Amino acid sequence: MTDSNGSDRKFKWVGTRPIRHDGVDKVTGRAHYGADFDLPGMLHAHVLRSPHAHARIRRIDASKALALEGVKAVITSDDIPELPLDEASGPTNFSDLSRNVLARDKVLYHGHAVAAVAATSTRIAQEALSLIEVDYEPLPHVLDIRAAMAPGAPILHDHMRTKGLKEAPDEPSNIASKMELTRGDVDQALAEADFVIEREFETATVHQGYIEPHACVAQTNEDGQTTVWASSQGHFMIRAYSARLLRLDISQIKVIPMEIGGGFGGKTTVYLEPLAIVLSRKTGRPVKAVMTREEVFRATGPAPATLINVKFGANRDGKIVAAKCELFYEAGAFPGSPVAAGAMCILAPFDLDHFTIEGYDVVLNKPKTAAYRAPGAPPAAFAAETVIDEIARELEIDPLDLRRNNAVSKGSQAAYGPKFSDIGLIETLDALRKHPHYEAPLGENQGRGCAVGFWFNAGMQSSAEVKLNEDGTAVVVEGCPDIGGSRASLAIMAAEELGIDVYKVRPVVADTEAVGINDNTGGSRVTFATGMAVIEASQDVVRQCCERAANIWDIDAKDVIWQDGCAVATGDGAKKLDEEGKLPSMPIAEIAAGAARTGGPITGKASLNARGAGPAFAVHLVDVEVDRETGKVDIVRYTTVQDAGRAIHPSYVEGQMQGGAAQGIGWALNEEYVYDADGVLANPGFLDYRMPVALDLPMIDTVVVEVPNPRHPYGVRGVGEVPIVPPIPAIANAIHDATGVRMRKLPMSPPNLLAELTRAGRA
Amino acid sequence: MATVILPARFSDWTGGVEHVDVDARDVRQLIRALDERFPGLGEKLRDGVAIAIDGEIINDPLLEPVEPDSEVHFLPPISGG
Amino acid sequence: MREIEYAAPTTVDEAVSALATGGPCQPFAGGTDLLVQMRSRPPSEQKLVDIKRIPEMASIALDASGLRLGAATSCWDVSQHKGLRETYPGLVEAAELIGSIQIQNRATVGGNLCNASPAADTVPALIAVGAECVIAGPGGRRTVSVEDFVTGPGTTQLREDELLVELVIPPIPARSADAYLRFIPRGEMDIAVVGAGASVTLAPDGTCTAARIALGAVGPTAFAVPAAADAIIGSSLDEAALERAAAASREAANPIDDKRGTISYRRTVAGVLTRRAIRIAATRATERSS
Amino acid sequence: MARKTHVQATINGEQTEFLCQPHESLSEVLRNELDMTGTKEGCTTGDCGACSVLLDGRLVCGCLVLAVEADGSEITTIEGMATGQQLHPLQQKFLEHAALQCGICTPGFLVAAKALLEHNPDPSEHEVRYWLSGNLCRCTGYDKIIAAVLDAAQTMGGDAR
Repeated sequence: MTDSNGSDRKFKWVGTRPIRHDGVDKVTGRAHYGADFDLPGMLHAHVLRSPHAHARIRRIDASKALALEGVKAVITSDDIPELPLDEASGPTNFSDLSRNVLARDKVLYHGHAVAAVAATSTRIAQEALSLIEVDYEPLPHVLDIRAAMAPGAPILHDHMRTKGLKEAPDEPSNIASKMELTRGDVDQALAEADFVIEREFETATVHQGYIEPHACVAQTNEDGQTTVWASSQGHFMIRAYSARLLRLDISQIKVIPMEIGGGFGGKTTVYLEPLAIVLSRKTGRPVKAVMTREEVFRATGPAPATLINVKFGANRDGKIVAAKCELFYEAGAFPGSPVAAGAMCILAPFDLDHFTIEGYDVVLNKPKTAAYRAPGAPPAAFAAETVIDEIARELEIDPLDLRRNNAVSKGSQAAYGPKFSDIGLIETLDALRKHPHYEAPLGENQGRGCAVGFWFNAGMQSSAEVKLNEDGTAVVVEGCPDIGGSRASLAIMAAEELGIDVYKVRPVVADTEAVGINDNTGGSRVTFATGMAVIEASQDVVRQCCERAANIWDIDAKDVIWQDGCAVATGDGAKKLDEEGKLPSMPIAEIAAGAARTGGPITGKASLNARGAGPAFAVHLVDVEVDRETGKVDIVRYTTVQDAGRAIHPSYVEGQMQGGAAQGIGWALNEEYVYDADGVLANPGFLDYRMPVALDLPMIDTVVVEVPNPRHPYGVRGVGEVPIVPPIPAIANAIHDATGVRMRKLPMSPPNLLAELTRAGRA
Repeated sequence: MATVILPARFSDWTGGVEHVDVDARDVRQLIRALDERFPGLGEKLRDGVAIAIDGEIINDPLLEPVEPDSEVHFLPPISGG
Repeated sequence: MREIEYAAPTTVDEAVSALATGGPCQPFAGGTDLLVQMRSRPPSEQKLVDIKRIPEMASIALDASGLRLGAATSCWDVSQHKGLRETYPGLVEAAELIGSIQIQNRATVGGNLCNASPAADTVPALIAVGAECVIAGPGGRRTVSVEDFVTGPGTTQLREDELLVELVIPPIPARSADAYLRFIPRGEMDIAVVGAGASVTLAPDGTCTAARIALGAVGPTAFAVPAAADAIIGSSLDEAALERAAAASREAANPIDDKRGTISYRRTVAGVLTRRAIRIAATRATERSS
Repeated sequence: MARKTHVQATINGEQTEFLCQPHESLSEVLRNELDMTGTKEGCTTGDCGACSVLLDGRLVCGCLVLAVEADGSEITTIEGMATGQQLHPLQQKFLEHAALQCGICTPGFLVAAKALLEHNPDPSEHEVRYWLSGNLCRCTGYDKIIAAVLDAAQTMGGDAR
């Protein structure tokens, strides 16, 4: 693979907007999602969930349930292997995952899975749940992050000791780990700064809110071979996790990816699949498990509530000189909040010589958090970008100028360590400055705010095959579920390399046995990493085509190049063909048609661990209108500017920018988990977990900046994560502009904003 | 020799040393060399860390090449959404 | 296995006798509340008496004598009825604030009333226009005011063998109009955090001669606020009078803290919506008199 | 085994018969009995609109209609939107505008938008946003969906007026 990112290259398909190849299936209702699949003789599974936020399980008696006609099996944690507490690989602890899938000894949150039933109908399975008798010993619970860290707090895990402390503690704690990033001498730099601003921020637990509930079907044959049909962000992950949890060989499980109805990070782990597999093994029948919406809210990974303290020091000349940050993130019932990512992101946009960042991962009696779009970054940006806005006001500097003065660029050392290569922060700031929105007049009770967001983006493993058909059309086989148009982007890259029409390429998301390992669709990696694999596999096909042509022409392969889907003879080869009166060009269709007689099928393969993911920056601008009597905020205008490196399919890049902004707007204004005193989620549905509806949003303007990523053949950066990072601070800054009130607690809902307005005498 | 920047969280092993020059052709050799110099550190660096080599973040690397002039950082692993 | 029974009578008498057969039994109209509630509990035996096929209960009769609104009339039909929108705009506003288009096509005014949610949108609007409920039972029919019909959160005057048949609303006097406002955090799809219905009658000189104010979601049931009405009767609806009415509503509000709002927030907004609803109703009344 | 009720309905123009239990919703029966899984289920409480269908011309949530109620009714689902090989203009515009990402909400939006344009052939952006507020999309921020519906209204305008 070359380092040239094609900035000099003329593209035929890259940057065009073909209709996605899976589009017709999805507008006609033909596409099959997780719950759209049945098998003959299939049983239906439902999960019994804890009515307590924290309790010891004394006894489970399923005899009455098993006696109900139509009930075929009931399983508890006794039916799955108990894993050693320290069984982990990378950030995933499989003992915790096993105990999350089915509670063992203790339930750690309201909704924690306790048992599962397989029956001949969903109604019978649901009735059976009400017949399972569980003897609980309720324990004191803790729902607040401060309380969870306080001495004497109810301890969730007796074996847990805080990691990352200077000397290892011997007392159990709910603080799972502490991490730290430092540079320079922050205390001295703060002491020398012209002024210092210190603030505390709080954000609420929120959910990814994908519209498709988790769903799967599992079937196990008499020989122990299991097939799982599931919608997820990674069927290889489903396979690996299920095998690990159930102590099965990976070769015993095949996972067939269904279309996925949204994930945003929430479908990067397993909940139902291991249960369906065990039930299918127990009953010898196919088992389907589909969550209700209520279960999705109560028991799947939300994004953490957080508590963040930041202290910024700045000089009158507009230079930010030092920052001190403390981040406390709720992990939920098991360790593993995205606090490390939050800590690494919080100062990433700033060129800073002196800082300390501390991150704490805290467990409490809420569901185990899962990844949510740029995991950990939005709360961190809320804190940093709101204080930056305060500094700009204090200094009476334009907020974009202040950010530009302190912005990282190529060669800057990122707060999280390494030096940046080519990045587009300054370019995005300048693009927004030029946008008409930036100078547009504001109406009464309106205000304007902006904020910057950062995300690393990811590489990881991808595999792809490009198969040349007999007529010169092609099939792209890869293994990343298409969550937002990636089939189209990957087909575009294959078409670009092969030099054929994009509609002559069929992209296929293959099952775990039909293509090499692909890591999850997540981390904004598919177009980057899997795209890289598709490009390499296509180049492999091109190389083979050139060889075939050389053999047919009986000339030296080095004299054959690839142009617009044709092998073209050059140099001596071209001379020879000219003497023989032959055309020096051979189209791919001709090479494909003759393949059988020139060496057999032509298939290109690539499996790689993609390096060189390009960090993404975005800057958002929002106008709000505030009803000072009710505290209601309306979003009246929204503009997003983002460095995409290279937009392969601009429509879907814009779509990611708009969708991320909309999720950020919901997070900022109304979304929150509301718990009652018993630790029961009070709003486990779309009626009271208030995600934005069409009427809540304006059109969302997008400006795609392209600073090519030098480590991708086309210059691609990930685009999916970063758009959710700036909205919260941008809106908080706009509310301040409109009302003079600083919101430092989420959500900025009407009651919370009206309370602040009243306190400030501005209602 | 490659320059390794060691984060503060490893100071129990490094005694606060932040920059080390290491002669290594890949990550495995680099971690071995660090473990010889700071006994016990190797184990901490082997599992569940990400490494940035010249600004490129790689999760859980082993044989990733390290250039003589490379700058190497150890980071917490990052999961994407 | 616990099963559901379904019956779809075509006359009120059939429906009433179906209800009288005993056992757990529920009139079933739009189902937008009932089906959701049933699914939130473990399966149970239940008889559903679908009343949407009873012509008398799904009809709108509007004339000089006022409005007779079938209890099973969908909110959508209410919102699309031209005469209704001209005559009782506040009632129509309440009906078309309920849920989405999908919900409005199923949800009924009678169902909204019988579900007896403290936050039901149509109830304050119905109280504001002085609506009465016609109830059919084995012993014949009786009439109660909407205000008295709802007795608490989820409870009404209806006995197990009774059925709400229709709502009777008196004609709107000259130079009178109504309005309904609710507050929700989103633009659509939420349950009222506060609801306020108002109807006013103006003298030719613009003086307010009669008024009814009703609040929702700030007490166990929706209720009228006579003090708020008294505060504007006799006034020219000047700011001072409106503020007195708002204060009366804040005073009368008796809300709870829950996932949808706090006590103090609901009190404040009850005042805000009272003022705004009166203004809208007054503007409409003026337009009518001109 | 539970008793089943016999129901006759016209679904996408075809006389259809099915057996169902009284507790089953219309969307359950469409999906499980009739294999018409284009009607999606995101919440079964009427809040997401993914199961939107037309019942006797009215836009409803299939999850809040009992299948037994459908006896004698006319039902239109996403499967009935295209005619033969010809996509409905709304479907075509959704593709051209990239108005879907994951696509799970798309059938519901299309059915709801069809009902809108039959009720109001020339809606304003606000009217489209109001009408479609019963359909949740978490991927797109609605922008491209609204644009697609407005564009479809334009192209259909000829026939509509």
